[in-house]
Amino acid sequence: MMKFGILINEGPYTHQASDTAYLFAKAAIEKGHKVNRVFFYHDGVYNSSRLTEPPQDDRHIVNRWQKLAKEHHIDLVVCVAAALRRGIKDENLQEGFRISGLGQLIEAGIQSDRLVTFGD
Amino acid sequence: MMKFGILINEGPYTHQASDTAYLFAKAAIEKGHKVNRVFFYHDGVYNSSRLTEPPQDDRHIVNRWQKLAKEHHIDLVVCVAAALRRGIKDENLQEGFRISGLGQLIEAGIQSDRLVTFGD
Amino acid sequence: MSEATGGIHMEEGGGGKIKKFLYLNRKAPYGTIYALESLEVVLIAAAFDQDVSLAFIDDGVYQIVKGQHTKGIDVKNFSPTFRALEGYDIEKLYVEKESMEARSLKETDFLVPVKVVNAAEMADIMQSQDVVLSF
Amino acid sequence: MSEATGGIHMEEGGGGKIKKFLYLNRKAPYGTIYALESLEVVLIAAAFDQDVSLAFIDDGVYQIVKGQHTKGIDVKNFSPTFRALEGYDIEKLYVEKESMEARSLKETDFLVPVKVVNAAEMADIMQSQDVVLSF
Amino acid sequence: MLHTVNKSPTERNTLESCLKHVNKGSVVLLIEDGVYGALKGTTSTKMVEQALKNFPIYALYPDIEARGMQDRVIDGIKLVDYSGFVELAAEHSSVQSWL
Amino acid sequence: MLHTVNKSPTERNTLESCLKHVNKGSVVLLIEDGVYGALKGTTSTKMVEQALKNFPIYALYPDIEARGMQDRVIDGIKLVDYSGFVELAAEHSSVQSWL
Repeated sequence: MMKFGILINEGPYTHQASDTAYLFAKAAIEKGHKVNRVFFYHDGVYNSSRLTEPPQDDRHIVNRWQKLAKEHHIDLVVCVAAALRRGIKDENLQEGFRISGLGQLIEAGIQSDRLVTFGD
Repeated sequence: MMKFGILINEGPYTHQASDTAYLFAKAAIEKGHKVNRVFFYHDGVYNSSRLTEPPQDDRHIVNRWQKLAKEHHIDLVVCVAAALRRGIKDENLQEGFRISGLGQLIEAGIQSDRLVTFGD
Repeated sequence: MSEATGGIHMEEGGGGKIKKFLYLNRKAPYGTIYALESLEVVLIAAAFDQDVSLAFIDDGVYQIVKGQHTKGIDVKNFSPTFRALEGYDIEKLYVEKESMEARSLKETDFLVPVKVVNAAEMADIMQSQDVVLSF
Repeated sequence: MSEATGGIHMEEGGGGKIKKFLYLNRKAPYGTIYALESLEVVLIAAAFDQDVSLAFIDDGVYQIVKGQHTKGIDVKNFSPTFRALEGYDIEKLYVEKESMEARSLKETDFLVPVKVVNAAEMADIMQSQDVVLSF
Repeated sequence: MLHTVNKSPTERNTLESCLKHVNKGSVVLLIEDGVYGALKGTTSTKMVEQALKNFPIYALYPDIEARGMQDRVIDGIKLVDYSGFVELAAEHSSVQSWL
Repeated sequence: MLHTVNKSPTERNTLESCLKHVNKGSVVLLIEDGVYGALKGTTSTKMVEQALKNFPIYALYPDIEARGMQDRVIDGIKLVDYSGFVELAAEHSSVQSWL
């Protein structure tokens, strides 16, 4: 059993990064590994917006992270500095995500067996 | 005197696109041209979030568009389809922007003398 | 893939003048959303009576390749939509020969009928447009 | 460029084990924000007692070039911050020789003292890390 | 270590740069648009075939299938699914994403 | 027509592709990270100098200055500010952005 930390640098839908990260995390959990934290940085912070409303026949990237995190106790952390300059605040943050500092990313690097980055 | 339409495909801060578009629009107006519409597509829709809060020593990209538009009667249009899947709605839309359909982009192409695209 | 034209009056929008619009596609599908959202624009553009062309160069040629199956990445497969363009009277699809050759792609690999042109011809097509939209 | 570490307890975060962190920079400054936000991570990282290195390869070498004046584009010039790294005890800055040569850059063009290494040495540096963060 | 590449080699220099930095014992995994680097008959094929002599290269099959490239993969490139991606990440001591 | 390029030629194929599609009477303007294409002594310099024989190439000076490249511009590349960018856009019948 391994502990994986995940860093996501891009927003949902625009880049495949968040999709790949999600399918990686799901596969890791199915294999008996643990995903302890997903850290959202750069445009990655947009993955946490509760106002996201994709077309009905499309995947809901935000809610899918929320559900996976709830079921498997994943800590979903949104970088406060990146979020502020991009208009993500508690006001539009989806439940299940939390806003915190970059220290949480370094901590994920220290405490995980592997830190895997997904971006552009 | 020329009428310029502008298309912005990327979000604020992450890519320089919105900065360049703004400085282009400002220069065009200073030279006596008209900017009739700025259309925000793809991640460009994030330029309209009223929750945006950059560091104090940084430019405020959203409010800067709002101000320029107000002073020079520029129509700031945010694509509804792109906005919905990225969590931009009336709820977090900055005053001075409006959400509408892609037809407004085609219309800008028809009615402007030049349509200039800024993106990634 | 359906959306109102934004409530504008077509007559007013068209204003009588027909312009040549080129939609330039240089990016591969799925890694980014540009290809899909570009196609959304093209479908809306069909409602306006303008002269519409699509150009596929560089990695953009990958957008119209047959046999795309996106179930495994859980992303919507939008490639069949290219087949719908004909029904919207959008029939000028130009693909650059040099871009195809660099990727070993043949005309039979594409989902839709296209016109294959070389780089010099593509430059002429670009030059003759009133509006070029690139994503 | 200042931010809390997110309220975690350093002792707990460190947990006694020192890991080797590499911050890999491959992108030019200003066209995108990655260079600036990468530097923000590095400054926070300094507060944790880990073994920190920075690598500049490909267009990333442009980040640390002297003489950046950003007034004309109305974007914050963050390059002086590289000079502050020494004060945070971050002194291992590796720049790849091949990337410099492809751009006619010399060591004297850089804002800060760096160690120039070739691609093979850079590969060894990458290989020896516990965590590689790329932006 | 595991190197991942997610960019098309006909658009960016990412794959080329990655391949110059792979040491013995390391492997490369092509994902997202990076899977275009796994194809036969392209302008980057020769570079990739040369690299294959020195270290293993994998490609994420769901990404290949999404792009309709399933019949074009270079012989010798190993195909994996997300579960295989996780295994590669677990087997190697670190993961470097070439963004 | 006016072609704009905003990508570094040492990262992407954008400039190379653009230069192959410029007709007589058209011009190229390098902006944002595209200004790295205006520099002397890089791996793309020769390609740009060759292109300069066939059509004018401009570069946006504020972007060059931001990147500290003011002393490295190829002779023959014309420097403009945002006002000059507007003029180029107005002078030519259309603008094509190479994204």
